[in-house]
This record gives sequence, C-alpha cells and structure tokens, in this order.
Amino acid sequence: MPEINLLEAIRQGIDEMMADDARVFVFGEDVGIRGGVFRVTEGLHAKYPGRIIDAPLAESVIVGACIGAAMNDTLPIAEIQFADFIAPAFNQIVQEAARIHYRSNGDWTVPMVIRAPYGGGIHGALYHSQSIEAFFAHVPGLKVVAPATPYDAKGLLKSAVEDPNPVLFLEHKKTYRLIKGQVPDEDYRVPIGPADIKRPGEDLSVFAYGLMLHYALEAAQTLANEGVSVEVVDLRTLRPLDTRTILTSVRRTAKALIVHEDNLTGGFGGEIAALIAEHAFEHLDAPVTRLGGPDVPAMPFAKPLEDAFMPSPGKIAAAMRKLAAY
Amino acid sequence: MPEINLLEAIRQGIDEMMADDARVFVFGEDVGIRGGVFRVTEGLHAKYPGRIIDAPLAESVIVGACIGAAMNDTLPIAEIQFADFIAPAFNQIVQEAARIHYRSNGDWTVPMVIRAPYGGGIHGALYHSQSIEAFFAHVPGLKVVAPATPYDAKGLLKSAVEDPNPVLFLEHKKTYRLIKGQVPDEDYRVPIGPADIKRPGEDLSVFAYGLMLHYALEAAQTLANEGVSVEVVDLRTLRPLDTRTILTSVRRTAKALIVHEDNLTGGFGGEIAALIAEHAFEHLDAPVTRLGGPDVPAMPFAKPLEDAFMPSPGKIAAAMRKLAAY
Amino acid sequence: MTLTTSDVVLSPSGDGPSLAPETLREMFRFMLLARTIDERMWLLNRGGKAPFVISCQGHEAAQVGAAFALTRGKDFTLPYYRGLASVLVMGMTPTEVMLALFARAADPSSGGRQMPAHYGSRRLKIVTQSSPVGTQIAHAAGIGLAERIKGGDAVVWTSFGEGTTSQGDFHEALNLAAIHQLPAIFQCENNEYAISVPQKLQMAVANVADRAAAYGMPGITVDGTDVLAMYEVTRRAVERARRGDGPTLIEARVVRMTAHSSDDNDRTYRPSSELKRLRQHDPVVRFAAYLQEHDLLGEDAERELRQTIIAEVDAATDAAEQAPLPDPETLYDHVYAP
Amino acid sequence: MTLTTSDVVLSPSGDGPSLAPETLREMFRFMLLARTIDERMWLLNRGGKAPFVISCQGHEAAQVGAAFALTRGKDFTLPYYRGLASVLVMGMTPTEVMLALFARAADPSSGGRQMPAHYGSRRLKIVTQSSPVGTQIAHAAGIGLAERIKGGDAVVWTSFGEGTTSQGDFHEALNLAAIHQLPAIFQCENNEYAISVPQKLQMAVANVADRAAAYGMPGITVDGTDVLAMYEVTRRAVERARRGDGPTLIEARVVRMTAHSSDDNDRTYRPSSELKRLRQHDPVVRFAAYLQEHDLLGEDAERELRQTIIAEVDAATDAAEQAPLPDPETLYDHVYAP
Ligand SMILES: Cc1ncc(C[n+]2csc(CCOP(=O)(O)OP(=O)(O)O)c2C)c(N)n1
Ligand SMILES: Cc1ncc(C[n+]2csc(CCOP(=O)(O)OP(=O)(O)O)c2C)c(N)n1
Ligand SMILES: [Mg+2]
Ligand SMILES: [Mg+2]
Repeated sequence: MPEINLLEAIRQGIDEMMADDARVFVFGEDVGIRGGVFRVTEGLHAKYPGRIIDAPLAESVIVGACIGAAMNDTLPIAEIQFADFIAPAFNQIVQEAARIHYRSNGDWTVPMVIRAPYGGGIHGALYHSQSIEAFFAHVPGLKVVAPATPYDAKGLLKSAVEDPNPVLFLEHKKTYRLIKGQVPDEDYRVPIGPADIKRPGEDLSVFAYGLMLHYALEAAQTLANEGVSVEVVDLRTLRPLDTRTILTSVRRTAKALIVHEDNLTGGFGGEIAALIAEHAFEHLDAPVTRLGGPDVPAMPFAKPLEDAFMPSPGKIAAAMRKLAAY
Repeated sequence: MPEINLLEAIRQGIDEMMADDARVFVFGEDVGIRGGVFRVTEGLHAKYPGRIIDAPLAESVIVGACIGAAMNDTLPIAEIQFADFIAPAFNQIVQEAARIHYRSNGDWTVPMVIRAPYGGGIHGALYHSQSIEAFFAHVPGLKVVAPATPYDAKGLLKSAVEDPNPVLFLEHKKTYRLIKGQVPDEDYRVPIGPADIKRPGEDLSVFAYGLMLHYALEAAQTLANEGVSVEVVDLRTLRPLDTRTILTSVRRTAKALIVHEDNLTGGFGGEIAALIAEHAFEHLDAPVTRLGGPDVPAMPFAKPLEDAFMPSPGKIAAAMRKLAAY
Repeated sequence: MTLTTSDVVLSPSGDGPSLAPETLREMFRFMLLARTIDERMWLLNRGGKAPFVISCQGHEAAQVGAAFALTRGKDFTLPYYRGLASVLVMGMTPTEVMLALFARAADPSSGGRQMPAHYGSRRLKIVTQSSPVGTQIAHAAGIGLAERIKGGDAVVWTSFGEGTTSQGDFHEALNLAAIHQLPAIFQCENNEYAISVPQKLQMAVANVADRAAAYGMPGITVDGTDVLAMYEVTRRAVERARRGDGPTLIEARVVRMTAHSSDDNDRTYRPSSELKRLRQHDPVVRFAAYLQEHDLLGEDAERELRQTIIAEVDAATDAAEQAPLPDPETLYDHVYAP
Repeated sequence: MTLTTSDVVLSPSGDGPSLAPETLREMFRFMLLARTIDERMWLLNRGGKAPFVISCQGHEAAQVGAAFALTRGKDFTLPYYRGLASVLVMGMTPTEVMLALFARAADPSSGGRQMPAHYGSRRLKIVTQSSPVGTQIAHAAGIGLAERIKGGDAVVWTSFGEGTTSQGDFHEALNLAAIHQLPAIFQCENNEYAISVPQKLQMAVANVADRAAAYGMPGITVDGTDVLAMYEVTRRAVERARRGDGPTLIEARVVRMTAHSSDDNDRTYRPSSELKRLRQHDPVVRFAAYLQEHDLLGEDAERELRQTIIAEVDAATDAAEQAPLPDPETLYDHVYAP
C-alpha cells in the first residue's frame, strides 16, 4: 500500500467521489486555480470543469448556498479556508443545515460536507489556530468528524459525502503533511460514528482526536518505557459520539484522561468526562482527568506563547503519569 | 420592599444605569417606540432621547457597532430580540468582542452588554425557545450571566453595564412575568461570578440557573416532603464559573445533579459535571448526574412535543429521588 | 440599473398583459382564498383556538401575481412567513395550511414542529423555511447554483420583507447570484415596517430596488397591490432567468393590513389614520373592482365564489381541528436522515 | 450616486490641491518609508528571520493620501492588514512595526500575540484589528454612532479590500452608517484580487463604488496610485462627515505588487506579464516623478532621503530584533480587563 500524507488522502477522497458522482462539487475561497490555500483541491479544477468553484469572500453564503444546492439534488463540499473563519457561517450551519431535516419533519435533507482546517502549532496566531469542535459537537442534526490518520481521513471523507446529513469535517492543519500513512488503492469507507482504539492498553484510557491523538500515542510510548500500559482511543467522530467504546475502555482500565487542544473550560472534553463520570462511576479508580488548551482567547503568535499554549507529548505524558500513580 | 417581576427588574436596572451615566445606550430591534417585543425598554425611548436606538434588522452589526461604540467611550447595551437570533452575530461576539482585550495585549477594552431573551416553555417553537449558553460559556474573554430572580437580575444587570468586559446577559423569557420578587429601592449590585445557594440541604446538591432554578426549588420542596434534604445552588454566572461554591457543596452532600434546559450532549452541564468528577472525586457517593433537554435540534411548537422536551419539576424530582436512593 | 413600474406594462387601468379571463378569475380566487383563510386564522386566534397568527393580508396580489409566473412542480419557491397566498398557488391546500395553524401531526410543513406560516413541501418544491430572517435567500442562490451545475432550467423564487434586506445574507446571496448569473428571482415585499421599525430606520434609500445596483442586477419597483403588474414583471424576470441571463430583484410595494403578528400591537407605533389610508390599497378589493369593470366577474359570480371559498375554509378548519396532535414519542424522530 | 475621479480635482498632471511643498515631501517620505520597511520585511522573511509578511506595496499612495486628510490623535482609523503606510502616518514608528514583525513583547499592537500587520494603538486611536475580514467595518460604524451620541466631531476611517465587500458585515455596516448619516469614511483598496480570486468572481459590478448606491451614500472611484487624488477625495469626505452630512465609500484602485502574503505563490494564478504591467503603476515611482517634474524634490535630496530612511529602517530592525520575546507566563495576561 502506498504511503501518503493526510492532505493527499483527503484530496484523493474528494477526487474519487467527484469521479464517481457528478453531483459532487466543491465551493470555497481560492479552491479553483489556486487549489486552495493548503492545496487540498490542487489539480481538481482542471479535472472537473465547473465543479470546483471559487466562492466570493463570504462564509455565510458559502454554507448557505451549499445548503440550497444540497436541497436541489447535488452533493456540495463547502471549504472554509480556516476553521476560525467559520464563525460568520454559524447561523447557516446551526440554525439551518442542522435543523432542516428535523423542522421539515423529515421531508427535506441536507447532504453536505463542510471542510474546515483547524488547530494550531503552525504559527498561525489567534485567528489561524483555533479548534472549533465544541461549538458544533453540541448541535443535534450535525455530524462532526475529526480524523487523525490518512486512512481514516480518506475513508471518513467518502462517508461524509455520502451521508444524507450535514457533516462538519475537521482537518488538523499540522497533520496535513506531518502525518503519513498507508492508504489502500481500492475503494473503502470508514463509517461515521465508531471510535478506534489506536493503541490497546491496561492501566488507563486516553481519549483524543486530530493532532492530539498522535501526541497521546507518543506519550503512551514514553509511559510504556516506564512500565505503564496506556490505551489510546481515537474518537474520530465527535457527533454522534461512540459512548460504547469509551465506556467499555474505561470500565476495563478504571482510569480516564481526555486530551484536546481546544480551551479546557466548556470544551468537548467536558461532555466525555461527564459521560464517564455518570456511566462508569463504579469502575473508576481515579478522577476523570482532562488536559486541554489553557483558558485564554486563542493561541498567540510568538513562539514562546504558542508553545506555552499547545498541549505537548510531554504535558500529556505528565498527566498520564499522575493518573497512573493515583 | 416592593415586589416586581423579573422583566420590570431588568427595566429598572437599565433605567437607573441610564439615568446615572450618559454613556449608556440601548441598541436593538424594536427597542424604541415599541419598547422591545417584550416591553423591557418600554418608556425609556421617551425618557432618554437619542439613547434608545432602533437598529436595522441585522444582528451582526448590532453587536459589531456596539463593540465599536464601546471602544469610543460609551457603554452599549445591545438587545438581541430572541437569543435564537444571536447566531448571525456569533462572529462579532466570539472573534471580536471576546478577543479584543487579549489580542491588543490589554490596550483596548470592550465594556458592553448583550441582552438575550432565551429559553422555552412559552410556545415559541424551534426558533423562539433556544438556550444558547453552552456556545458562549466556552469562550474565554466573555462573561455569561443567567439570573433567575428579580433581585439578581437587576443587581447583575448593573454589574454587567459597569463591567469592562463584554457580558452576555441571558434572560429566560418564561421567567419575565412569572417570577416575582422583592427588590430594594436603594441602589445595589450583585457581583458577576458568585453562585448563590437558594436552598441549603444535606443529602444532595442540585445546580441550575434561569427557569430551571425555580423548577429545581419546586422539586426540592417535593423531596423535602419525602424526607430528602436537597441543596439548590443557583449558578447565576456561568462564566467565570464559581467552582468553589460548586465543589464545596458537593464535598458536603456527596451527590450532584445538574439541570439545564439546553440539549444535554455538549451542554454546559458537561463542564460542571467534569469539574465535580475531577475535583470532588473522593467525596462522591453517587454518579454525577445530568438532566437536560433531549438531543433534538430544538423545542417543537405542538404542545405535546414542547411538554415532552421541557425538563419539568416532576422530571427533576424523579432524578433527585433516583440520586438520593443511590 | 433600476427599472421602475413605468418601464413595463403594468397597470390594469392600462391594457395589461393578455391573460385569459379564466386565468384572471383563478388569480382572484387565490387572492380571495388567501384572504379568507387569513381572516379565519385571526378569528380562531381571538377565539383562543390558534395561539399564533402572522398575516398575508395586503400581500396577496404580490404573491399571486408572482406565483402565476412560475411553473408549478418545476420551479422552486422559498417564501417567507407572509407567503400564504404564494404557497396556495403552488399547490398547498387550505386544509394543509390549517393543519399547520393547529400544529397537527399531519401538517405537511413540519408536523406541528414549527410555528404556523413556516410552510414547506418537498413535493411542491416549496423549501422548508425557518424563523431567522434572510437565510432562505442564500438557499435560493444555492438552488440556482445547483441548477446551473445540473444543466437544468428550473428557476428559483424567494420572498422576504424590506427589513430583511438589512441582513448580511441578503447581500451575500444577491452578490453570488449576480456573479454567476443564476436563475433566481428575489422578491422583496416592502410593507414599510419591520415589526415597528419604519423603512427610514432600515435603509437610507427610497426603494429596496436601489440595492440591485450594488450587484449589477436589474432592480424593479412594482405596485405590489396590482396583481397584473406583479405577474408581468415576474414573468419577464422568469424568462430572463430561464434564458440564463441571470437574477432579478423585484420590490413589491405592499401594505401590511394587520399588526406584525398576533403577538404584536401596532397601535403603539402606527397611527390608526395610516392604517385607514392603507386599507384603500387593499389588493383584493382592487382586483375585484378591476374584474367587475372589465365584466370578467359579475356580482352573482363573485358572491358565489365567496360562498364556495368560505365553505372550503370551513371544511379545512374542521378537518384540521379534528386531526390529532403529534404523539410525544415522535419528538425524537428525524433528528438525522437515515 | 456614484461619482468618479472625473468629478474631483485629482490628477497631479492637473493643478492638484494646493498643498505646501514640505507637505508633499512629507507625503513622499511616508510612502518611501512604508515601501522600504515592506521590502525589508520580505528580505527578513527570505532570510528566515520573519515567519510571515503581508504587503502594503502598491497601496502606499491610497493610504498616505487618505491618512493626510485625517487629524492625528483625534480621528479613529481601522486599517486592515495592508495598512502599513496608513499607520505610519497616524504615528506608529518603524521600530514599533518591526516589533510586531518579530512578535516581540514590546510590540504595541499585540505584544507579539497577533500575526504581523495587525496594527493597533489606543494612544494613536488605531483600533485593534483581527484576521476575520470585514468585522472592523461594523466597528467603524459603531465608533461613528458613539461619536454621534457623545456629540463629538471626530471622524472614523476604515479600510478593507474589494473581496471583503462580499461579506455581510460590509453591507450591514454601510447600511447602518447611511441610515444615521454617521461620520465615517469607508476606504476600499481594490487591487482586483482576493488572494487568487479575481474581481469578476467576487462581484458583477465594474466598481466597488457602485455598491454605495445600495445605501444612499456617495461612492467614489479614485486612482489609488495617485496620492494627491486620494488626499483630495478623502479631504472632501472627511469635511462631509465632520459637517454631519454622513459617510462616503471611497474605492481606491490600487495594485498588489506582491503575492498575497509570504505564504502565497501568485504565479499559480497571475501571469507574470500582468505583474510587469502593474509595476508601471508603482505609486512611489509615480509620485517621485511628479515631485521631480515640479522641482519639489531634487535628485540629491531624494538620494539623501532614501539614505536617511534606510538608516532609520536599519535601526528599527536592529532595535526590534534585539528586543525580548514575550515571557511564556504572560500567556495568561489580559484575558479579562480588571
Ligand atoms: C435574524 C432574525 N432577527 C430577528 C427576528 C425577529 N423578527 C421576526 S419578523 C421581524 C421583522 C421583519 O420585517 P420585514 O423583513 O420587513 O418583514 P415583514 O414582517 O415586514 O413582512 C423581526 C425583527 C428574526 N425572525 N430573525
Ligand atoms: C472571514 C474571513 N474569511 C477568509 C479569510 C482568509 N483571507 C485572508 S485575506 C483574504 C483575501 C482578502 O481579499 P481582499 O479583501 O480583496 O483584500 P486584499 O488582500 O486583496 O487586499 C482571505 C480570503 C479571512 N481572513 N477572513
Ligand atoms: Mg416589512
Ligand atoms: Mg483585493
């Protein structure tokens, strides 16, 4: 199997879906000749005339128009240039895309994908580093996925395009070229929903996604060398959340650590911790622990400040140690 | 002390702040001659010429203009007609108002209040019943308050206007005229931050705000008749959260129930549950429990569906019983 | 470019567009039907049977004239909450409308989940609408974009009030539609109020149609109480859109003959004298007079029509009222499509 | 109404506005200073010392001309990320600019928290800017609204690109400013690209100034490479605003002489021939020629000026480079105002 990076995997997924189904199109800023600012759609503009469309600089109508298009028998993929800039489209995503199937009592559906490059550690400063999952994973009617590997990214992208519901597809910018992995040539899917145990372990369970999944794996290796066996669960999908896999893992290890890059307070880790605390209470040997970004508005530009903000393999390992020792 | 309802208390708070400080003004849809669709600003248009301003039908600039005004030595109170319609202003609130002080390294401040009537049980259907606190209580740089009594509403409104930071002021629509209480004639404040134990108890702690606080008190009375002593904590402020009062209460009662009307999954209750699970672990005699609105996009219009959605004193009492019996 | 009514043949007093007499009578029937249903809703509201009413009264001509220029079953419509007359023309029945008013399980728009007047029907290509104003304008642009991608020749029609043109979504959507010359008709029903806020506090321009110049699309101001003018202007816009020549902004000058909704009391901000004046522009009265003048509808025929419609509305009301409410269990249905 | 350059005395070839020779030389100095700093930033970027550069090159005349029509310390400015020349005129020093480039603790704009070119200074009434485009246009309207409430006579000036006029915030803010005739100047610096997206995919109108008609405010298209034209048009808009006659939309036609930013490669979407053509409109070269033509700046004087500026930029670069980075502990500062 060829090894490619996460960005190439997403491009392949889009390419293959567009080749298979003429209803699929891409709408976003600079996605055309430019191939997107991250080059995710590079080459597709020439390959699929009229179906890779440069949008005006207006996120609300990028999403809003895709909602309309989805209701007229097409399968839109909206690209938000940076997840931070999804905010102007909040109304269209939360009040429209997510509620249309419900409010029409099942009459109308919105089969669309919203791709959003998120996350920091790339020197993007306050407005090119944000994590946005907590805002959207709270919204019934939306699906939210955050793949961490090329294999999962391509498989989930295809599932998202085929899903009859609006799917927010989160791509961690730092993993784009950093994370490589094998991706089969043949067609496959990764279903939206199931989490994936990326590293089985006995002593404690760690739940993460995106870049933090890789940092958690790194930290788990460090702990292994110290004789602690850490199970690392890649959530992959945040909504609908795979509570079964989460609870099964914690009931076995009796200890849980949740890691995300987003600000700690009100972050999605709180939901996971609350589920564990309520439904695995009798199995817990230690407090459910969260490690998240600090509660400051966003990740600053200056290197020392950015480093201070980012959860790192070292910080995660320290949290694991503390929990293991509890 | 005269008894007034919660709506009148808010009006009094605005009126007195405007009388004291010429920098205070109100900007929102229909706030002028109409006095707002709920009549909160009734009478103030004539009393404060040029300072109660009817806004065009555009929430983003209602908030955005107030941000600018706040940076030009005024103290704006923006009114969002229904909290559901705050979504178009999400970008201005989260990316601008909340981050301006931080991004300018403390150089600029945004002393503004955003009033938003929220909540259901008033036959408002999907788009006039929503709870929005989870989206904003997650945002560093914002303060979020949700008073439940006329006394707290007036005192917190005044504190919000004086606060040098952007404050989201949540007013539960059903409490507007339903909830009455004594409010002193003399000037006073209720500080942003501290929670308030509205009913002391021994057997379990319940955390709520807004309408649910009253339902929780009703349920607590029911449980009292059954010989269970329930402590009811009114959070009042959701950000910054009074973790000290929360943890102190749970460490004493050893059992915690969190109630909110917002959808359960990803709701702010998860944050409170996570804090308790992590920092009161050794004191817990039962799983931290949450009772929230069901995970459907919003509250439907038809009475049977609305009733099925709303947490009620009965549902809360049932959850209390279950927890007490654990 | 901003055209005005003078640019197109409009006024019934003039020798309007050549529509067959039965078509003209059919138009009138829909206007009268919408008015009758609307008035009935208020009665039911006052009688405590309908918790919420938002009215189409004064907007009937604008909607019926426009809808008659569209092709049912083919073209998409995205009306806003005053769109009763338009959805009737597009095929919704009085009973279906009443089922929404009473929030019954069989309400085809939302199964009683939404407030009344939030019409939608996939079968009729009436797109589900929400309460946040203006969002549907972006959806309309997107429907046009998809039609372009699919190479189809359906057009999309959407309506909204003049206050809603202050929303960013109005701007973003019209701009997009103009860039790609999408097959869309944007109908602004300007009744000069957004709840209590008058037009002059909503915009500094005299006509909403003036906003079209910002997008390089034609903007036309029409007397929206003149059903034939509305038909003719919309017909031309539809032709233009189908030809691939792009979108049109049509401003229909209408009158809001009621309070904003049953929750509003417009006496606090609107002098009753003004309302009296507005009543003289009642589009239903106006078109009735036109039909009589041109011997297209005799007094007996009109009386008969009114009786038929009242009977129809009685039946619809009874049927809807007797229909069951949604089962609480269904609260959890349709959160996600399977 | 849409005015065009022809409506106002503009072209230096014409007998431009009567500005004192030393003022003209001062304008040139700021243009040259901005250009020199900007070019230095690219060198530092290529040299691996500055991770990010976003350029003002080609926009200098538009900004210097406009800023000279404002009153420093009194009027508010909300420039966007290409606003280097404008903030220099408003009082920011080259060292302060370089402190931002290197993200140093002493950076007055953000203490190294924001990307370079996100200028702000409360002392100078340069309002802190963010990266989401267009938000500052709403802030500008609000600053004008507050000025109206306070009864002051400061004006507010904000700038943004043509792509940003597609954002809802542009529409909502200009509409609000026009309704209340607020003392605001909206400067659109139209360089015909939004990163890679050309104007024709951004709007269906020829001029951004055409958008002013939607708000009932004057819209003026100016040759933004002509500093005197920019000064004169802005001066009139400022007078108008101070008089209480309301806002103006000024479209400055400029050239983007670099890639969008140091992260962009414009060869993928912009033919090099086009760039060559654009270079002929270099505002700095153009104004230098004008000054020589009119014997306002001799060759020696210009050489001397260039040397002084280079020395100034050298000193600023060294000072900034040697300044300390923020202490990690300060990450937690200023989340809330005390
Ligand atoms: C985004 C949003 N903000 C506020 C409201 C509350 N609201 C409902 S209708 C209305 C006025 C609409 O006026 P206009 O667009 O002129 O339509 P009209 O009712 O006059 O036909 C307002 C402010 C809303 N529905 N959506
Ligand atoms: C809301 C938002 N969406 C997307 C971006 C990414 N972005 C940064 S600059 C830019 C293009 C801006 O073009 P224009 O307004 O013409 O200004 P110019 O850079 O050409 O001067 C884009 C799309 C952003 N900063 N903010
Ligand atoms: Mg109106
Ligand atoms: Mg540009």
